[in-house]
Amino acid sequence: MVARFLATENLSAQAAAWARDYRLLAPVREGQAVVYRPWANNMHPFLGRPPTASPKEALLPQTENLLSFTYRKDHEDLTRTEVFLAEPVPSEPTVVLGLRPCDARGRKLLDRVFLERGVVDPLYEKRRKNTLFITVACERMENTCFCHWTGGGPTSEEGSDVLLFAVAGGYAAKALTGAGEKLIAALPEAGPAAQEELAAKLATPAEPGPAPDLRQAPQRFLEAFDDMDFWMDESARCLSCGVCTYLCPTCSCFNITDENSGMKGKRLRTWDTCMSAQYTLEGSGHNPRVSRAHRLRNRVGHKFCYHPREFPAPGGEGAQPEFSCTGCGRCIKSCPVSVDIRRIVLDLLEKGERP
Amino acid sequence: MPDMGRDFRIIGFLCNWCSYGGADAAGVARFSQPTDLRIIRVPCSGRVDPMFVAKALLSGADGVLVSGCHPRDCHYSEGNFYARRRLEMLRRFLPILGVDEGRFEYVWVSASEGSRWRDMVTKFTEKIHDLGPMPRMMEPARTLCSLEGMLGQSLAQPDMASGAALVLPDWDKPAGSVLTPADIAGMGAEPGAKEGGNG
Amino acid sequence: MAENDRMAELRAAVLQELPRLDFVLGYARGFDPLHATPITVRNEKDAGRLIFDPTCVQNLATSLYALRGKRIGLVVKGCDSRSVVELMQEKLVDRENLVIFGLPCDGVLDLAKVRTVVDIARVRGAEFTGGEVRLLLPEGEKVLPRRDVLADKCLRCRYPNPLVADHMIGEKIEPQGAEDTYADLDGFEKLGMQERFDFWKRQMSRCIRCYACRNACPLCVCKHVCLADSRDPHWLTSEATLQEKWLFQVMHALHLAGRCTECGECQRSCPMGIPILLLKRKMNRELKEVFNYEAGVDPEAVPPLHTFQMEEDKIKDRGQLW
Amino acid sequence: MSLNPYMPSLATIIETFDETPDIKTFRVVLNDEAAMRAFRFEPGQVAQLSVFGTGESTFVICSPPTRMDYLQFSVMRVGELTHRLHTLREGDPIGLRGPLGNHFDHQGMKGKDIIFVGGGLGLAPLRTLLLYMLDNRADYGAITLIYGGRTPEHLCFKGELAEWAARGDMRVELTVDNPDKLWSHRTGVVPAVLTDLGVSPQNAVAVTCGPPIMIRFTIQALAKLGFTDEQIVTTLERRMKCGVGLCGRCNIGGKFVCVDGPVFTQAQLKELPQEF
Repeated sequence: MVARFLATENLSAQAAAWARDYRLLAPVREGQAVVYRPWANNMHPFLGRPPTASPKEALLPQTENLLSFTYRKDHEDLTRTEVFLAEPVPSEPTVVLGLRPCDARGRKLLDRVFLERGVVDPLYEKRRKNTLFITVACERMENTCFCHWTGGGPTSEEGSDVLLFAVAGGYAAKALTGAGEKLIAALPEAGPAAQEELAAKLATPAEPGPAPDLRQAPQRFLEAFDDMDFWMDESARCLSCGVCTYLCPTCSCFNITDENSGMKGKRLRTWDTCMSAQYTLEGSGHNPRVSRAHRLRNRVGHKFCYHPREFPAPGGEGAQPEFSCTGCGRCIKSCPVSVDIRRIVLDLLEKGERP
Repeated sequence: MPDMGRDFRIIGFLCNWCSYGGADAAGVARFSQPTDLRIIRVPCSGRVDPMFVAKALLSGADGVLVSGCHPRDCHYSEGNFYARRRLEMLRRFLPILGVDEGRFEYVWVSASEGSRWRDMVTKFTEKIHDLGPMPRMMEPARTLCSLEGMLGQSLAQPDMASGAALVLPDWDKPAGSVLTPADIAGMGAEPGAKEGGNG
Repeated sequence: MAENDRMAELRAAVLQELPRLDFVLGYARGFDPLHATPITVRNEKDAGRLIFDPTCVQNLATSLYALRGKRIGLVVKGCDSRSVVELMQEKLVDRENLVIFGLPCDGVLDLAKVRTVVDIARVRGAEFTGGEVRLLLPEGEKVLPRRDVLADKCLRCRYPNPLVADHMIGEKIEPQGAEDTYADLDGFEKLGMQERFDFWKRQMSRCIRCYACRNACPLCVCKHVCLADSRDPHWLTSEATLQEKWLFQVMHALHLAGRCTECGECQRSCPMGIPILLLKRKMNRELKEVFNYEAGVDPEAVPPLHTFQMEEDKIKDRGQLW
Repeated sequence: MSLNPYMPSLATIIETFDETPDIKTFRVVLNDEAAMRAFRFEPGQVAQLSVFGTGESTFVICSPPTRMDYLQFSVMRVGELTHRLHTLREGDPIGLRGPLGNHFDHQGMKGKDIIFVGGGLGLAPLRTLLLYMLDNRADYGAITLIYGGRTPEHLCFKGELAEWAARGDMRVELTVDNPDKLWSHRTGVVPAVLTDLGVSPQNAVAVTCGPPIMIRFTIQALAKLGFTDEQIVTTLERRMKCGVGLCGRCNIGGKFVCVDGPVFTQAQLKELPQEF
């Protein structure tokens, strides 16, 4: 497959070209944040840093309509009503630009939930088929990055349609899927210099450094499950806000609520966070996860124990399991109180080794 | 009464004991009044949570008028004294949101002041007509606002606020290069961000 | 060395109080030299991890209300102590169950500002001396003038010394800031109404409704029974629209009227960098003007919206104005 | 029918009546007659009932699959949706999504003695299995129902309790914590009755449902009587939204109560992280 070349000065023009055929979500700088925005004229896509939020929004919008309903009064007997339901409109084809390899891997983990585990979610499925990822390979690791702990890497190809590598004057674009190839078909082939630089980059990828052996993590988690003092200490700083879960590329929990005005309304699906006490609060007032400690435990457990125990390790028996975490580090970087999920996992491992 | 064209949406929160009676008196006296006002009766002006006003203004009202008993006449002795403090702070707060403080007013009208009520409603309605429709969050932005140099440094967005030089580990530019506010302006709606600054 | 002495003093004081307490909330080093993270100190080993420097940005008083009923110790800076005072004013904290370790503070970092000059992910070490912040980067040392990277609230700080403390650790500091000039507000208010409205529209469009602003607020004591989550009354819908996001910020500011001590945790915690403290500063400025009141300074003071005067000095009768 | 798993079928309430001061029973049919005829479920499965504009909540289908004139639900008034549901009357439209979740292993229970132990509204999931067994009476051994409530007024399905007691082919033991003057049955908590009766674990299965505290003590009492963990079956409750294992909240460890449950044996529960 030939690498194509996208010159930095052509980035906006190329983005505009994509935006003609697709809904293009491109990262732009706004203050301290880098956010995905639907394409608008004069926009400057910013590929210099990982976006603040993951591109999950493209596949699983923060709120979406599951159905609409309308009540109609019976004119014969005004105390009687009839209800009519309507299905949501299908999604439009979308291209997401400027995500990172860790984010692209998140797509696989979302697939596990919405396509593979049991019931197929048709809304997600449609969006999933309709969405292409143009990923930027990472040149270096930030100090919150740990993609290599969970089976990824700064140039991991998993989940992407096109992978961009920074080279002199722009990007070498490598198509990874047929759809990705079509996306970059109009770009010129990369020149010899760019080809060479790309080859060099692929030959000696950014070295992420050593990663701890996490094979015991699921087991260690279960061993520590009932040690509430441990979880209390790990979670004492937690504010129970939704930063970690909302920015996460793999967190997929949602709430379903009805919103109505007058005789019409919608049933909405909205991102939810397991860090909130209301997440598991039952009508009776009983709450199985009553404290921050319980809730943080669930988040760590889901990512590093429940998910890996449900799905086979990609490397076969005895290999490192698949975690429901891509190591993007957003939950660490944006946490107001610097809760570090890496530290919690390491504490679990250390705790397990103590006699 | 002057013809003010189409109706705007004005919400009135009226206390049960004085102002609702005042409005009723105006009606019984068959005073001619503007028809923009929708009245919601509350037990006391002290019942009016400033959030009632904020929610009304942000959800489709063009103006909100609160009216209660005159100070010292409150049916519950003190309700309107508390209301006065809260509503005054709300009035002073609204402009930071980009909501003209004229869109909200609180007055005292007793049950016998039918003609005073008529005057209040007429004047307030005229004021809202002068201000025009309330801007809406759901509409696209109307202004192109240059953020550069306009805000103090304190908005935790020094790059945006002061146009200060921003050195980023950025592949879009050679290492150590300077990003201008134009790079940062980001959203398509902000081409107004000026070049340069002190960068 | 003086710094080491101060930490020794803090640890000694913490260890002395620990037997009577469930734990002490303090700061430890976070995942990098520019981040601190709150810890629960239960024993001598934990106490050894305590730090105090300009990276200790969090306001630990935020946890106080949730920990009500426990006997805890709390490490506070001057600004944090105002939150404690305000909680005392509102009788939301049991002072007798609380041991306060007060540390005079000459300012904390605003990482947003540091980020504009260096890539903080590459900082390998940090030292804070006098007027300088020395950052160790792979390519060498970078020295920044301290004032350039301090949080704005520190530049105008008038309460560097905790207002309540059972143990005052270290020398008291002369306040740096003069009276708050609200230059930022003045700057913002040069905009017309429509421009201001549009400014917020753009800012709020980044909001992800994570409610970090609310949960980081030491005075937002309702937390998970917040009106924002309530279905009855149904103030906010679950739609992620500007309307709902914005109404929440208005609600937050209104519910903090006369209570906010401007610790700035709401804005600092926002992952999307939305300048929401501006709203609270506006309210505080007006409160100061009308009631000459500042929240969280005097434990005995009655918050202005909890009381009234028959004749208000600075509130004109609106009915007479037009 | 829609392939969208979130899309409820439209249904109509055909009958409602009060069980206790805060529990109401609803009989529901799908508007689409063909869909109603084709509706298949197993005892113990649940369904989501929608009141459009208020929301959706999960309830066990407490009528048995052997009696398909309607689907029956008994609902306690506790939260937003159940309050709204209690205001509905015959003829009102609702939405129904189901059947969802797993079910009682009635095949595996064939030929065995069955002990039902219920408290309060916990009788609802037991009722569907009990009626199924009564409709296939020859397949099962002795059937015992031990049922309790706070007061006689708080017992559900009162009319049926009398009917079942009058049948010759099952035993019914009723108990309340606070009897009134007319009460002629036992007084005391359900686990104590269980111990009193000295129920034999020999070739038996105990199926229990009720308030969490009752379940806990019932399981202890059953264990003392010699029941193994595999012989004790219970159902769990969790806050649920999607009902199809996607929305996340009803997990206990890696299991989702909405798809892997609500029916679990005590042996299965012991395998899970203890988070109830």
